[in-house]
Amino acid sequence: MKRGELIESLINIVLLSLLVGIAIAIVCMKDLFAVVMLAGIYGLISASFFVVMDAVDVAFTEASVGAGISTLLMLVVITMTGRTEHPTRHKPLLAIFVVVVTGGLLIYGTFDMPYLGAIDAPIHTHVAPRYINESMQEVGVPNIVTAVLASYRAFDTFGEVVVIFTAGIGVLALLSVVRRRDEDSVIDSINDSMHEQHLILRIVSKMMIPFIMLFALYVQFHGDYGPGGGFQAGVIFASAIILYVLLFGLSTARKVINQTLIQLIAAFGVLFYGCVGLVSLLNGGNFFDYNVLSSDPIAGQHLGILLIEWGVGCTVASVMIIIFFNFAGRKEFQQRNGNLIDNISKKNKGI
Amino acid sequence: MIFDLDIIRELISALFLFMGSFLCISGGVGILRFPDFYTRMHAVGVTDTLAAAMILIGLMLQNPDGLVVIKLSLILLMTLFINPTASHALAKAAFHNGLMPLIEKNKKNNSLPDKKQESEKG
Amino acid sequence: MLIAATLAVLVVMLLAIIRTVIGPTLYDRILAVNMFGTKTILLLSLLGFVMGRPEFLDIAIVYALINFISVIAVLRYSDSFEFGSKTGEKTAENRIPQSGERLELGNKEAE
Amino acid sequence: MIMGLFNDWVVVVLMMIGLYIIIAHGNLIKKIVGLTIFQTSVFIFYISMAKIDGGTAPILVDGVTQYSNPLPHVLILTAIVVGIATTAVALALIVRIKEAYGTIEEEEIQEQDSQHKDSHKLNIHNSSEINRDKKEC
Repeated sequence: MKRGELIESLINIVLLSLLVGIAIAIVCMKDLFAVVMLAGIYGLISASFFVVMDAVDVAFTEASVGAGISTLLMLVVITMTGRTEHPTRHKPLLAIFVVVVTGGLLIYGTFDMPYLGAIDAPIHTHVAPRYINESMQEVGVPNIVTAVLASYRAFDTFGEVVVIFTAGIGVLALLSVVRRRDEDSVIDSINDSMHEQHLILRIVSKMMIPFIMLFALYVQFHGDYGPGGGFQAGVIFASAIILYVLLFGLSTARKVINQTLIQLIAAFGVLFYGCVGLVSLLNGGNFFDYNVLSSDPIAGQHLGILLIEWGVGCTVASVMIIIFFNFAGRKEFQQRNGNLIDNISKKNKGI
Repeated sequence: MIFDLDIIRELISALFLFMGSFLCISGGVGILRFPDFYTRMHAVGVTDTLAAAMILIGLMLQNPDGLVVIKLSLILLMTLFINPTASHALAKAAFHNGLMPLIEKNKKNNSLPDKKQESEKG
Repeated sequence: MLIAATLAVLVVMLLAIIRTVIGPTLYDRILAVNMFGTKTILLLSLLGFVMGRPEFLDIAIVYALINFISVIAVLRYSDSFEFGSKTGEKTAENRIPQSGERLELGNKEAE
Repeated sequence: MIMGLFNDWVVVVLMMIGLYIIIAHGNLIKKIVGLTIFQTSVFIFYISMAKIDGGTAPILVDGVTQYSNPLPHVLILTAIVVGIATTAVALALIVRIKEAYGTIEEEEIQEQDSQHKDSHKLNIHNSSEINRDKKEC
């Protein structure tokens, strides 16, 4: 046991040092492509760190979000905005001063912190023991994180889902492009060059896409018993569709996936989540009190968690799809109207 | 008898893990030391397929429970599918975009920009 | 042996990071990131056994899938980068301009 | 003590690196990466607090009594997904800034703003709106 802990702390130190090293490398690099690649690696390492710290659910989320979607979005954006960073003209002395002073104060503050892994730290004394000891009787779900997320703190999670939905609307408002039917053929010719080249890639990916979707459903429904849940499943499902878009082009994907339907599903997920709370209210319980959903409280809890995880999964998946479609669509729009935008920016620069 | 089998299993597992780690490290040194992209890709090929397979098989032997072995073999299957495909696509994209392998014959081609400058000067 | 394998994987991760940082070409970076992803899958599988709860291999499966998607995404979008024109990198010997137009585009971006 | 507080120190260092990128670098994409680093340092802080010596992941199994604290895990799990959603909005704003100004360097944007003050009243109105959005984000 002692030896295992030693190894754990060694891995902990190595991973954290790698994180610091990568962060410093990100500061120094001017090539934004390399910065984005390093940010992807940063996400991977922090996810491994979360596994060492026993936070498997968090690692699951970080794996799909930090390493996958976020790298992807940044990459799409730097293809639109240019790849190199211009050097700043003023000296960063003031910034260094601010950072060093703040960091020094924060490090001075850490000396009062409880040590890593201390069992008597204040955080472990209030509500956590109840979650760990009682959740099996009260909620009946082995994964305590899911129990807390979907049952004890369901209202909080509802707020998070609304935030994600709002972000989807924001991206839609900022980037959506009005498309005309006759433009699709032009777009096809832009996209085809990539697809012709990678026959093997296309065939292997075709085999992978159903598997990824199946795995997303497994994560969705297995979230009560292992790491997983609606958030992770939504992101994984969205990444399957993103893979399809990457390989077969945006216009083909638009024929397969109806954009209006996806937007409706995003709204439907939030509504569905809220309605579960309303139904429990109408049945005589509190908002998101699942005990009253069924005659047996435990069965009610199971039903409630299942339903709201569906709502979360729907919203997260469709918002991620909306975000990616809009970024890729904007890029396509810029490619088509490249001259126009060039002219505008030249005019701005010239005057 | 069962005890003996367990020891043999452990030994084989340790052997697989050792081979895997060795190949991992050699591939890692390769990606750092090799001179150009295509040779580095060769080093990565070793770590991504054979070393990964060795380590995963070693882990399967560590814990011959049903679900764990199934998940490990799923990972193994996916590594064997995905990594060669990704490497293939990567090499193809690199070649299409004009990255030349570092061989003697291509040295002349590679110094094209310099030549242009020289001719401009002349 | 498990611990030795974990340490070996960590060392290789370090080497891959160094390759990502020093580049020199775009494809070297993608290659190193891809390799890093595979090493992370191995590390996660190993960690499950080192820490005594090997049932969390789902995370490694997710990694395998996401890694594939991100490599394809990088390939798809790196096509639109101008090749080779980078700041302060010693890629001169590996660089070959594909066509005049591409080079011109790169210059425009650099301005 | 070094072992006990190492995680906290790394959190402080990462947080300050993120802060430095946000303050000192003018490129908006770089600023977003800096924000991500800052964000991740907070995640690491929370997750480190949840760890208990000898505890395992908070998924109940027979024969284990010591589990890590599940509450920070819940908070951070949702924070990660919300983080990517807000990052997406920030990136969308950057794309629009690039379209409006032709650059994503902070200094050049401010320069253009000051130059346009007299001639393009309408234009400056729009761009200041974009700038305000960026700051709020």
